[in-house]
Amino acid sequence: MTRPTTILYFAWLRERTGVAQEEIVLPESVRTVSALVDLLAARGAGHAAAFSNRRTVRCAVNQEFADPSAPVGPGDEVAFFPPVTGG
Amino acid sequence: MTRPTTILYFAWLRERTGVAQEEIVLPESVRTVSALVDLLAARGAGHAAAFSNRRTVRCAVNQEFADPSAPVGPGDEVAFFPPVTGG
Amino acid sequence: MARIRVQTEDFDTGAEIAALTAGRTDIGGIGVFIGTVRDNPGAHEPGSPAVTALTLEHYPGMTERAIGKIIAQAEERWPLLGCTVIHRVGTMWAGENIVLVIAASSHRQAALDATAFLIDWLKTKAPFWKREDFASGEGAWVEAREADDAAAARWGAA
Amino acid sequence: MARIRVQTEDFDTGAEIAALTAGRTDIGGIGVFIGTVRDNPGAHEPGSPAVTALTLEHYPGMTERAIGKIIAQAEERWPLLGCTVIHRVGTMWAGENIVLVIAASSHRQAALDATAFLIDWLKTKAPFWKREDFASGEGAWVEAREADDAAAARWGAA
Repeated sequence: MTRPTTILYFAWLRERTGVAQEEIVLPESVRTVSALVDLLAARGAGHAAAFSNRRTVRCAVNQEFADPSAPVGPGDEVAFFPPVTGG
Repeated sequence: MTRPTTILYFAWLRERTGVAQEEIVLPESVRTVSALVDLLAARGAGHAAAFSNRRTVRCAVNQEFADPSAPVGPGDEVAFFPPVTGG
Repeated sequence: MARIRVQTEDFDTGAEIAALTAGRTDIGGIGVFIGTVRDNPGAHEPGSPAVTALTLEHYPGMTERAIGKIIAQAEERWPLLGCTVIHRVGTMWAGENIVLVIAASSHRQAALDATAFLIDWLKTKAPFWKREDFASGEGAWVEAREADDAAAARWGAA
Repeated sequence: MARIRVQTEDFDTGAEIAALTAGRTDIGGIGVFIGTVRDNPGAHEPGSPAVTALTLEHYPGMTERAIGKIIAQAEERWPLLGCTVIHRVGTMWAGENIVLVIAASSHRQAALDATAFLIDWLKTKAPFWKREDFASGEGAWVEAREADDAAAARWGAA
């Protein structure tokens, strides 16, 4: 059985999707951050709104910043969030 | 009667001259820091040692940093000290 | 050597400096930066609403890793003798502390440069997000500032 | 707004920061620098003797004026909301505090830059002189460092 991928949302991505965390079993066609965003954006209106302007979305795979071309797979923790504004 | 000029020495200039403060009535020929140093250097062996390398001596007239060409006169407070090393 | 904390409660700057320097005689300079919540109408643009509080969200786990990597970078660049980063999360009111950075070195320039580097990089490379809570009861996520990216970029590539 | 003190007793950094920021909600960043007595054999050159204490002499009257002018320069350059400079005089042992600089502003860059400027200029434009007291019982006046002049010079002319 294929392990799920954990998806986390922060700040306004969490507010727009309406979820902080979800577990998804990736189809074999989804093996990059970019393809994962395509998949997630199709999950509903909230998700579509969250990813409507991808230039304002940042990603981390297994707690390291990741580009759209970065690989993702079963068992990974993938987080989506706005550009950081701490400090 | 002519007012004296107050001379102050700090750090190793005080140690070499052996005095922290002295009052001197300037002759009329002494009206610059440079001429004052000539006068003071002639006051004894300690003073001569203090002013033996003038490039390492800094001056303030009335509590403002002053160049060798700066004017001095009766009633002024003139201080001699090494380059500063606080902080 | 480095102390990293992410916490809701306030910090005591004096106590943190004392903890970093206690019993040491090799430190010559200590740089400190404290970021605080500013209630400043018009700070961003004329007529913008007054900020009464900030809510800081973060990514537990990644936050500590990211701060650890930023400190490791600072330690590669400067001969640091100690380093503390404390970042608060949750809701903070105007005037309250948000973040504390301390960097100690034998020389002042290293301490000051490392302090500036740490806060510049924290602002662009650590997963925190600020929401401004307005007096009206509304709120808005703070947008990243290009000036922050530029400040971080002047230190060169990661 | 600016607090200037020249004193023999130690200072309490946390209390000084609190005094500067109490009740204020316009401050966004606070820069702090603390200079301490370093007991570091070989810091200047291999084989140099260990420093056990420093004795700081100053020029009463001129010192406060000079610090006031340095702070006035900083206030012209950056929009500061508060500033504290405390410099100790007399004899201090290894590990003890020598000098405290605090600069507060609405933005971090101004606070950090002003802090660096203040300590760089204090080191070259305020009439303090350091004598190192060695473990052997001997002492020597510290010579001014060209690096300090260079650090001050990067801020431009007075």
